[in-house]
Amino acid sequence: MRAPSGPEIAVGDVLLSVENVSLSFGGVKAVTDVSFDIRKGEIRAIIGPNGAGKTSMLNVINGFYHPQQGRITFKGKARGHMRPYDAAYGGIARTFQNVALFRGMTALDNVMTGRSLKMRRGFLWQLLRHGPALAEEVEHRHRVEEIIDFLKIQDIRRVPVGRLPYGLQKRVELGRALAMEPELLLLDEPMAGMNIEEKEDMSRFILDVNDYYGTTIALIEHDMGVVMDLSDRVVVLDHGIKIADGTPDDVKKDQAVIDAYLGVAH
Amino acid sequence: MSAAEQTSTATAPATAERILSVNNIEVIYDRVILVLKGVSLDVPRGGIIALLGANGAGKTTTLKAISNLLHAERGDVTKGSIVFDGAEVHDLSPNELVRRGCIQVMEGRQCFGHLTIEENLLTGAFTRRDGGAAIRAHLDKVYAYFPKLAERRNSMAGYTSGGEQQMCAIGRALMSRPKMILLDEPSMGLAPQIVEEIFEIVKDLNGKEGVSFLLAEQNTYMALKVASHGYILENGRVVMDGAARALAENEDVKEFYLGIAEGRRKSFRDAKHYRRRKRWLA
Amino acid sequence: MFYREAGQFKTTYAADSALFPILQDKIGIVLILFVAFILVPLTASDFAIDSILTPILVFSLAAIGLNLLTGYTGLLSLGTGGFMGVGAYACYKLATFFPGINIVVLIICSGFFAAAAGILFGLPSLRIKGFYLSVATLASQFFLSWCFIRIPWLYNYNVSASIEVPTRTLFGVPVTGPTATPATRYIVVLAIVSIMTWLASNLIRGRIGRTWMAVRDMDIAAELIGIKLYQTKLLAFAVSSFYCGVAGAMLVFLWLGNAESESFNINQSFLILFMVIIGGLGSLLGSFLGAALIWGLPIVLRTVPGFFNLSIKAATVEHITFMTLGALIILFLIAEPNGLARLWQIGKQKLRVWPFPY
Amino acid sequence: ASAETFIPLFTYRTGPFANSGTPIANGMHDYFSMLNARDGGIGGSKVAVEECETGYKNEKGVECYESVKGKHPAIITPYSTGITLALIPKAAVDHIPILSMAYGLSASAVGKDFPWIFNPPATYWDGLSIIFRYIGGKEGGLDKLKGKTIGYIFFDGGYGREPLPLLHQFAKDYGFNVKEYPVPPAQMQNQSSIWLSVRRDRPAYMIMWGWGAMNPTAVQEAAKTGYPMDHFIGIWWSGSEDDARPAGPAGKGYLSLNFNAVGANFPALQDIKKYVIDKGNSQTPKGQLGENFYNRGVLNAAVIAEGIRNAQKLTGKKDITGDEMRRGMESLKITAARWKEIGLGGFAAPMAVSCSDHNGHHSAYVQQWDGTKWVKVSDWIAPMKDKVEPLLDAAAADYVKKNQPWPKRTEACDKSS
Amino acid sequence: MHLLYQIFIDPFVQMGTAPDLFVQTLWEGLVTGVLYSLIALGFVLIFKASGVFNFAQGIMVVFAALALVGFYEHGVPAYLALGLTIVLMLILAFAVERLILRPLVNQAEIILFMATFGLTYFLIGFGELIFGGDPKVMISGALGLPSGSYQIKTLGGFVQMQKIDIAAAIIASLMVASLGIFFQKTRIGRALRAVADSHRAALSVGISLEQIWVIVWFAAGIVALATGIMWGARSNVSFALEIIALKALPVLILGGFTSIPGAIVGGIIIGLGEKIGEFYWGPLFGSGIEDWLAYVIALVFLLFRPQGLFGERIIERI
Ligand SMILES: Nc1ncnc2c1ncn2[C@@H]1O[C@H](COP(=O)(O)OP(=O)(O)OP(=O)(O)O)[C@@H](O)[C@H]1O
Ligand SMILES: Nc1ncnc2c1ncn2[C@@H]1O[C@H](COP(=O)(O)OP(=O)(O)OP(=O)(O)O)[C@@H](O)[C@H]1O
Ligand SMILES: [Mg+2]
Ligand SMILES: [Mg+2]
Repeated sequence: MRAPSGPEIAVGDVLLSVENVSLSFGGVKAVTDVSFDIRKGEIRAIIGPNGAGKTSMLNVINGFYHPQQGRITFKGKARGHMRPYDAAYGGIARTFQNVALFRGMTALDNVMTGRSLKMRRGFLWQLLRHGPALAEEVEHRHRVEEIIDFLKIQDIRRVPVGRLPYGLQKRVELGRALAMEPELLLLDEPMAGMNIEEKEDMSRFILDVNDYYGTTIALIEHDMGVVMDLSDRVVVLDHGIKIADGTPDDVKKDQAVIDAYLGVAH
Repeated sequence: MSAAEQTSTATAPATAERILSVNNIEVIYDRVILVLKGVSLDVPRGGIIALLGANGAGKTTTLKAISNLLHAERGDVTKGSIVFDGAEVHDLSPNELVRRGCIQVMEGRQCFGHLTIEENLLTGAFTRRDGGAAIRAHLDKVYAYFPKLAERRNSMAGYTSGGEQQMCAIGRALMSRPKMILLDEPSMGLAPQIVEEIFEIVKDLNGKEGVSFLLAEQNTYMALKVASHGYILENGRVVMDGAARALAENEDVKEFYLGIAEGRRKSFRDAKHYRRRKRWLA
Repeated sequence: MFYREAGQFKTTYAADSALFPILQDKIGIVLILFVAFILVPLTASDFAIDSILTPILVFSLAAIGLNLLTGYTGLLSLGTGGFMGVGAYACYKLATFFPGINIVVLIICSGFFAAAAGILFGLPSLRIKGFYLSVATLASQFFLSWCFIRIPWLYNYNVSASIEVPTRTLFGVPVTGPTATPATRYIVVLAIVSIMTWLASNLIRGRIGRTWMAVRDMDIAAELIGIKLYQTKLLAFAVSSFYCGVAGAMLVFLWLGNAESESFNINQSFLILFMVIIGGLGSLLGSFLGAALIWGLPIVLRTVPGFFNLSIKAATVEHITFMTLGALIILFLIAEPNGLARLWQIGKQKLRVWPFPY
Repeated sequence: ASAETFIPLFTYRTGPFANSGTPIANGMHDYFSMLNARDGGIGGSKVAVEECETGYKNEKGVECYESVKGKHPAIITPYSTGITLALIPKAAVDHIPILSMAYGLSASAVGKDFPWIFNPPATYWDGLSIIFRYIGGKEGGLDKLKGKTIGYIFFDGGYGREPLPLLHQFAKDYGFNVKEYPVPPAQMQNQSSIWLSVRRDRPAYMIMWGWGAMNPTAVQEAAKTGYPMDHFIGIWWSGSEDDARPAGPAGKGYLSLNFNAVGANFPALQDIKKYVIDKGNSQTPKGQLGENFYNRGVLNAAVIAEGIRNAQKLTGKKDITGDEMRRGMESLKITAARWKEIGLGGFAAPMAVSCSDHNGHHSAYVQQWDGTKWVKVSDWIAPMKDKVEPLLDAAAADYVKKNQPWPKRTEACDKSS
Repeated sequence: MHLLYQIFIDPFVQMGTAPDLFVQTLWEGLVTGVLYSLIALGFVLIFKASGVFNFAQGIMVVFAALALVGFYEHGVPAYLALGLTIVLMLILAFAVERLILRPLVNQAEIILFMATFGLTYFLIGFGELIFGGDPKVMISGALGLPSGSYQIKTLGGFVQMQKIDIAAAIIASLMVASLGIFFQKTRIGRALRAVADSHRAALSVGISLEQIWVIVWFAAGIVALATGIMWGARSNVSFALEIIALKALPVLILGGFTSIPGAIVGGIIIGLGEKIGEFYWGPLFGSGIEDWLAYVIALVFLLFRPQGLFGERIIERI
């Protein structure tokens, strides 16, 4: 899946950099002076205890929260104040910690919404649903069906997602994000509430997305096994402050990380 | 098939006094969706029982059937019986059930977002009649178990992080002085350290206060560590049960629920591609 | 057993997303249209057409309009009556200015005025949500009602402050005004409603419908996946008001033949809202069922005592009708909170698995 | 068919206006029942009365119309201006006469344009001119109003707006200022700011076109503000006992127009009591017989009955069609003697309706609330026909012009009986 | 230019030149506002406690007032009639809980809203069936409520205050104060707020929804009775009174659906704004702008505070 716009960035170069970002809500400091970068093509994990500010960090990256301080550079361009859909158009997609699917819609429709920003036909064509509008719909439906096949959720296409078990919901959500053909995919605890088997499946999907499509991935996860196995580099946050950044092995041995997060060796 | 039968006959907790027994229940949602197809399980007084199973197996449904929260979801127990503390509970309101000492901590936290942490905890004491002082004392005890909550006692629960909300939900249940807690996925979304902590607390409560637990978990490893006995649910049926130790040793359980193959943990990188899984049933 | 999609495979995505993918449904809809367009006008009494069918169709269209906004986009509106009024008064003025233009064209055009009003009063929706948003729509309701009486230009300075419908013809047959027969007016209404329902179903099956529903289900997530909230919401307001406006114009021109500001008051708004809720939020079929129930039930209830030759006082009948209607609404909600449309679906589901219970 | 005349009554005993609708409905119903019980109907034809509840809602009214129009009604009484307006175009097509007694579309008095609509005894414009005659009498000449302010508080709808053109014309003619106080439908019981404005503007007279709950609230608020009650005059729809009573003693002095007598001391009313109420065949609660709106209902029914009799006389048939009823109404003439004959002597002014004039522009009188009941305080006052008629003609012409193609009158006229 | 003068200068000149009228307007606004608050209070109670937007509050007002007068007309002494009416409202609360709320637990807000509409229809029919549709005169005298007015001569004119209005203001303030304390400080109050937040979670911690709902509906019934008495005393008791209840909507929205002080402050802002607007600026538009002014005032406030003045912050997290 190609980048929708902007300069080409080679694998290994910095895709997104976060510089000295601080964010607080009233008295609560969610993120304090955090800097790190994400390189193109890597799987970057963000870990930390609950309330460390991981989700807030993702929210900053895709424009839902506006940091009081700091700078975000994406694809070499520093961003000003922007709305979340700007980030989406720029090529950032994400999944959510507490599944944020459109509960009243079927799995298929949910994934199709991910294509909204790629669809062009105007209102009048939509009204008629013939000719170009239908052609476009079918074309995008093809792409979506590919994703559905990829994620092995063919048999639940027509089920309203509100009725799906949690694990499948997470998968549909991933599908929706993939449908946006993002350059950077932010995953907020994609494996929470899954058993090993399902985690293995999900890991496979993540690795495949990364391998086949070259999508850069930022991943929040509490399962250390998953984090250590999948990620190339790990940032550790605690109380909104970055306490470590490095390869999984480095991080695992870091005393500050063990104290704040891992507890007894796992 | 055979594995299931073997383990279940070998280690049924028949002798211990049961605080809860669920006999062959069937649950239907919306009058048409059959979800539980005959589930039976027992919880001995003072025991910790784990309820394991994949997504959508029906763990949550089982717990809700017990605590009578199904009605609120347009679900119905159409067959079987549930006996808590010696009495059939099918016709009791959730409120009465809590009064009798059976409380559920729901999956996905479910704190009252617009109430502060402390108010959340206090609502847990709704059914108690033993006076403000006792409740306050108990509140301090809960804070002692969860110091994090004490720090954020005056924040609106809606703004606290996932872990804090989970603690708040458990703490809130404790406030009702339960004999038995139905705990639905307590570890979901929590940092490893907190997961450890929470399971420690579960063990503590069980040991010191004699609270029984029925624990629906995905984190099989942790669940089997604290539980004495486990049930594995698949597709609305109990497919296997047995002593926790025995389950943890079972090869299938090891592979599918613990991620251990050939005696060691597999790397997630090596997970095979979408293998068709073997099932006990089907 | 009879109602099965088994064996009906779709080979293209276009066919798969067709309006009625199942053969039985296709046959059903053709039958319904045949009955509605041919049989009813030939056989039904004037009373049945003019007091039951036509109003139900008119209200169905308004309900569809509101459903697009409230059921599909999740924006609660209590201003339907006002938007219907805009359509009605716009149509009246258009008919005055352009007596030569076909009245059906004018009825459709009046929808654009309602749409403009909808966009204007929908602006606050960008900031305000939920029940709070309903106040903005309420403001529009009361403000528009006030305009309908305070701007005499709107009703051509009639002393009666009401608008009357001039006689207009279509292919030489009068379709509006007192000489138009109920059956003619009914057919015109039916045609407009059928076409507009089809268009609405196109919209909601495509990109636009999906973005609406996304906004309804979780607006934050929708924005994060690249949906522009303000465009989506305003479009919903516009389309919804367009439908309501056309319904309002039809209410006056093709049904009642006369209206005053009170015809578009807050009660009208509530009435339509209840049709939508009882019928089923987010369902076009539900809009029809809801309109049929809320409009038709009282009429049925009123005629019931007559069947049994009970001579109950008119007022008592009315009181009992009110009580029964209230009780039935509650009963329906308890039986199926998601509306008649959902009840219908469950029925179909049962039919599918028949003779087994699940 | 057996001799029977079908008369549907559109009534409203429910909804926010039920208080006014109920006594009217009772009066009409009881009068017909009395005729059936006492005389076996009208001219040997039994009256079949059927109430249709409208709740004062237009849609319901139209529904009622559709449900009765197939049963050959002799005449229809919509009892709502809105419903009347909706039915006017339909009536001509279906050949069903409509009696909108002193409400509805004033212009429908013009028989050449509205052959099917009757609105005796007077239009709203007549009513307004009568009020001014009364004021003129009190002031010693209308020119005394010069430079003064007249307040007009009205139900903000077609009904309340109708008198405005004439009011403004009067203002021009007599040199006074008009202050308008519209009361929106939802504000009927919330008038305090209006009466504050009244206190500020100090009008010499307050004229009211109110209905339903608006009336008692206005009377109470007027009393509260200390407005001189004997300078506060309501139209005939603002003069029920229920309108004045809630104000208690403070409402004393409030005036209103009326065109039917109040009280039960009429032979016909006593017959109603004897043949209907005492027999338990009526819904009328104790004490309502003789109240203003009850009597209005009786008057309405009596006019219909006379119309039917007239039609029977003209055609020599017992059962009459809508067409014949129209002819009966168009040559209706009830003299004072005839009123007396039917047991209603002095109950209403003599009434005549003609082919060209469907209204007659009859007199009304002013009544005053004495704290417990209405008391007649003026003679029958005739309207200023010269001022009203040109307005009527213009309004009718305007209506016809706006509703082109409006059918030309084809119905022939009978000679006045 | 002239228009600008009329809008920006003239009204203030008027306020200055006739200060007694200005004070009177303020007083009327205050009193109306307090009465609006009373209606809104009924809504807030139920909304806060159960998340139900109770469309039937308006008809409950009528129903309570009609019952009170109805009992009295049947020869029951006034205070006994009051007692009986309160019992009636309790019965209503039980019935509503048993027949409507319990089967609909955990349904979406809009469904419950719709159910209360069904209740409205039912009560209209039922009320008219037993009490009849004709208006009744409120028995304020028999209930010992004061009548007459104080006339204070000041500011070159006079300010008139109805005694009943003063009583209304006092009663309303007392009700608001006691309910406010009840909600914030007591066990039941906390439970009420929990229920509003999530039926599901409230059930799970053993809060008895049945009990809570009976309590709030009963409280709302009493508020409705008080409202009915006060509004009834101002004009009369009839089904038209129901329309007034709509005015509670802007009040609610302005004050915030869940805030008792909000209902009071919102009511007063709306009352004052509406009366001042109508009195001073209304004539510019041909008067009668009261009909929509309240909504516009609420809307303007909302644009700055989307959750109302006192509403709970809307939690936006993902
Ligand atoms: N919208 C908000 N308003 C107020 N406080 C907020 C908001 N969002 C986050 N916070 C606070 O910021 C802190 C960080 O929250 P965040 O959700 O980023 O944690 P997290 O690292 O994702 O934790 P978890 O692993 O539990 O999901 C928390 O203390 C939280 O209460
Ligand atoms: N309210 C409902 N209506 C219809 N079906 C439901 C409802 N709730 C759950 N289900 C269905 O019942 C089945 C069992 O769900 P349940 O939530 O009990 O599973 P679970 O074992 O708890 O899974 P998870 O690990 O995802 O929490 C699922 O297939 C689900 O789709
Ligand atoms: Mg998080
Ligand atoms: Mg679960």
